[in-house]
Amino acid sequence: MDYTSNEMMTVAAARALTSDDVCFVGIGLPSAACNLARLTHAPGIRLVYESGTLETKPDVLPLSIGDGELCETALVTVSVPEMFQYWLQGERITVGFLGGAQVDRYGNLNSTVIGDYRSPKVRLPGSGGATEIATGCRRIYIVMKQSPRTFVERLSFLTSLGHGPTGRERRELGVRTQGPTLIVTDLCIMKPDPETNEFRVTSIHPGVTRGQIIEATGWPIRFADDVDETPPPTAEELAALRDLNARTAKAHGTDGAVG
Amino acid sequence: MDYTSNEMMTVAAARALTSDDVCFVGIGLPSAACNLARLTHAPGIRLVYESGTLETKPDVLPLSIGDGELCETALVTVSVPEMFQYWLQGERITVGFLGGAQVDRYGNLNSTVIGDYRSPKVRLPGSGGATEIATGCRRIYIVMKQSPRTFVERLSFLTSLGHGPTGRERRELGVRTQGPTLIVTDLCIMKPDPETNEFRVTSIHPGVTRGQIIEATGWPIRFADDVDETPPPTAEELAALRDLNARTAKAHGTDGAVG
Amino acid sequence: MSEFCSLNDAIRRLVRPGDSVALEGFTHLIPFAAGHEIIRQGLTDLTLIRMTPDLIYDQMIGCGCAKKLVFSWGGNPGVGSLHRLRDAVERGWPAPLEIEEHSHSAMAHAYAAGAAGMPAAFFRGYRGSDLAKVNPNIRFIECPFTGEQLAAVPAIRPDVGIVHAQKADRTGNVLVEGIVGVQKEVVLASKRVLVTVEEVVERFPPGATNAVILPAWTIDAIAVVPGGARPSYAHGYYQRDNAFYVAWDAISRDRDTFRRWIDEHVYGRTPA
Amino acid sequence: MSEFCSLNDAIRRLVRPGDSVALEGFTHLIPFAAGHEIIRQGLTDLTLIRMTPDLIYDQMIGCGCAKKLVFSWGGNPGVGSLHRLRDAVERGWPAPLEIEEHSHSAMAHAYAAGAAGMPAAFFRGYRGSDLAKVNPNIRFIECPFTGEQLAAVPAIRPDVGIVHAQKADRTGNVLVEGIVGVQKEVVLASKRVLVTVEEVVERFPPGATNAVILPAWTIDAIAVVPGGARPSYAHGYYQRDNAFYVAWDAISRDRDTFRRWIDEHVYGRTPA
Repeated sequence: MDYTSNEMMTVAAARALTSDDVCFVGIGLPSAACNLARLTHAPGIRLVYESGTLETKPDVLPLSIGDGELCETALVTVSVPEMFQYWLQGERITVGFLGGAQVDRYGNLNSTVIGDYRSPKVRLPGSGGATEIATGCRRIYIVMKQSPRTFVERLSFLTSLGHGPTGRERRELGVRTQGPTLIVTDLCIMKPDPETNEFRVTSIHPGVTRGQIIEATGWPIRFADDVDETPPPTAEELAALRDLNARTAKAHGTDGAVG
Repeated sequence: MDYTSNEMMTVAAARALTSDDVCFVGIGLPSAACNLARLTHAPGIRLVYESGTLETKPDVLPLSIGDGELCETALVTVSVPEMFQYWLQGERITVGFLGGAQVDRYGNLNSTVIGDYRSPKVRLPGSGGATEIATGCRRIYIVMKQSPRTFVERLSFLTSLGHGPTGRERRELGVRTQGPTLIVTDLCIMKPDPETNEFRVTSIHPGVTRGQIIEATGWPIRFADDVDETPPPTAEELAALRDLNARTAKAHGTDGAVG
Repeated sequence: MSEFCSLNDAIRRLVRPGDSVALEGFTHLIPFAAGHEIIRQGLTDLTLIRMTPDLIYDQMIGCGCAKKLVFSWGGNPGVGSLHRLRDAVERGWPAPLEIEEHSHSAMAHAYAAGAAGMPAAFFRGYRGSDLAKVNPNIRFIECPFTGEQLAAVPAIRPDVGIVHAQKADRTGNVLVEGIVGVQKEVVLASKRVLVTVEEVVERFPPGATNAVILPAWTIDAIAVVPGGARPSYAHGYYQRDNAFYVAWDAISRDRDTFRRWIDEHVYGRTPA
Repeated sequence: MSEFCSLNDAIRRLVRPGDSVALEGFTHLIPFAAGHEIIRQGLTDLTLIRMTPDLIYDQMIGCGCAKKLVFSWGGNPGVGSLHRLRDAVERGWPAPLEIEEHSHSAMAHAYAAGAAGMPAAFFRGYRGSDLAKVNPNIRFIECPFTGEQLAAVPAIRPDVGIVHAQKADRTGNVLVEGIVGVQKEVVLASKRVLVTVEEVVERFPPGATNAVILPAWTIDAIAVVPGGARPSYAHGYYQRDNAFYVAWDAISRDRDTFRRWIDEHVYGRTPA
């Protein structure tokens, strides 16, 4: 069956979620992955958006983090201070999804600037919830398209803590949560080495070569001893994802699917 | 017209309130005074109880600070943390009513213990909201029956700050609010000397002598240069107060009026 | 994830001797039935946490459940003293009772800090009060921007939090209405959570977009106990039994009268 | 005490050049009409505070209203960049823009601290982030109980807070429903407060015991501006104009296109 690398990435991210998870969902691909999981193998998953909606069940993907449908389909909607205080900082969330413009080998993320902070080459949106999502959720899953510009040797700016600049800073900084345990890209799946916390490739998507992955990574990427091949999207997964995207495109009056 | 000293005290306290006030109301006499003001000359007054009820308009006096009628007649009910954070500490309240087992000449209050804290002669209920009501409201009105055991030279324990042990400690402690500006007793009305913050008698209730007041005060009480006679309760005030107490007694199934 | 069970099972599963336990409810929704079940199960050495000990802790203290009380206002509201509390503090009966005393503002902030995963609460409080002299858990920090002294108290994180609420749905989500006190905070601050409810409903009433709702995944056990807050009240269900609060003064004043009342009304009752 | 007046009068009375101003609303209830009136009145040198600058601040910045922006996420949600914001930051057009950058958690805590009369907010945040290196308003304190490092940011206390809400009653109390964001906090944190509303009603719908209601005495001015949150949305009234958010990308990319849009849609409109 035909599918895009974007679809493979979304499906692979969705598979990492279970019905026991409480997810802090960002807009775009994480939102697609979380809702795909909810519509397929993880119907019990609870989705939380930083706008304050708890256990939301949107029929279409939201364009923004505070879309009306998130509230209308939620169990309850709390204030934004309460969301960050009681729910995120209170460590009630099992999985936080993050992306960014840059990630390094230890899962540290940049969503602030490319270049110098005071005279940036590219000014990015900034942290939003990411800085405290990175430390408040029990685990972090990172979803990003892989390229040498995004998977970098050194971040321009560390917006959100992964395992720290040398992979060992979380405990030193008093952070109790696990940090990034998974990176899903359009090429492969990476997990941290248990000793060094450096991300290594553990599964390669169908049709992708090691060479492609090496070229698409700005640091000398390592491969786990046993590297799997990612099972391709099933017909059910693809159908559910495409339905979701079609509903979304129709609802938002945009030409293409968002996320 | 006949009236009790308790009625005089309640009426005198009620008169200090205006339709512009937002009152943090305690149970007992303050509750009677605030609701009397609302039912007579200050219909616009907004009553707040620490249980979280904003702008409550009870038909009978509550037996406790969290009675159902307070919520049923309120504009809205907020959580107790929000009440203490946003409404009291946020300095939204113009007048806080306080009482206690002991008050000193600077309006400092004790509602914790008589005797030593570790082996008390009498264990009192403790602070409740009083400690931060004393510093969070713009002004404090104290209402207490006067006797040498309650108006004392030295407190057993300072639960709630008035003007401080020497009358000058509020500013030093970084407190921005005015503190106690009025004491109403069953004998008289006192206000602080503008220079020393020592409470002095400014108005004497009808039929009370200076000698009675001196005997009922544990410190050498002073009198202002111009001492007024408190106007006696009017027929309207007495009728409103007695109706309120009768409704209350009936509603609570108790023999006598509470507060 | 919340599981429906009997009150007896819930207390047996969640509460252990020596635990710190918070039974909350600000005048409204005080979980009396759960407190009585703790008495019946003979749990002791508890650290009891509650802003207003009220009659429920007066009863538990009088029955010897507590070794320590953390509180901010210890009276019978509108009536007078809590005689069993005073007997324990002043004369050590039936057991000595250690007390940690706060203000309402401090405890409300400390519950909120517990819910928010903070180690401590910071607030503009305790200024000029002697409470800071007798409670080593009241400290002060300096604001790093203004230099102002701010009070600090440790976050409250009970081993067990117990509240009463109006409604659970079949999934085990819980709705609280009316005076909500610190209900949400104690649930989110506690390691193990029991909620007793008036009833189970198919779905919550409409218009609850911003209501106080506790998701099932914040609760361990739900026990359906109609009337579980009596003699306090449940908004929309029954009123406060003010006459009993007044009557408690005479019942509790004397150790023997108290014992007889407990024998008849707590031990003599079948658990829910 | 809230007074009903026209939007034009309200902005004239409450906002002065150089003020710090927070127009809040988390995706929902963004007070666009009020922002447009600020543009029409030619107010400048404002410090604009908002978690997500969104299109409203992109427009105000592009019109030269702002000298400084305090924010935590500066994008067009689901679409891309805010081009007027980037043009101001990267090229100083139409005026240089100082930025103070935070995380969402920090700003949410800072608004709550402002509402609570605190000088600063304390939270478990900013750990390991470079944001603390570039923003001197991010500091750390030590927990006096655990020794843990905690982040501190100054409380936000705007000169003027502006929010949009669904309903006011005749007394001037305001009801907010749906995604309530930091609406209550910005109102309580601000020195002067304007609320624009969809409509005035005789009384709020029943069942609002624990709703988000702002009493009249927390508000200075209320202006009735139906549609005042478009192209964002008002829960129960109208939906978000997602197509306009997408279209804004092209409109705002070019200075002249932007100017023409503002001329037609902001200056060309009669104030409400």
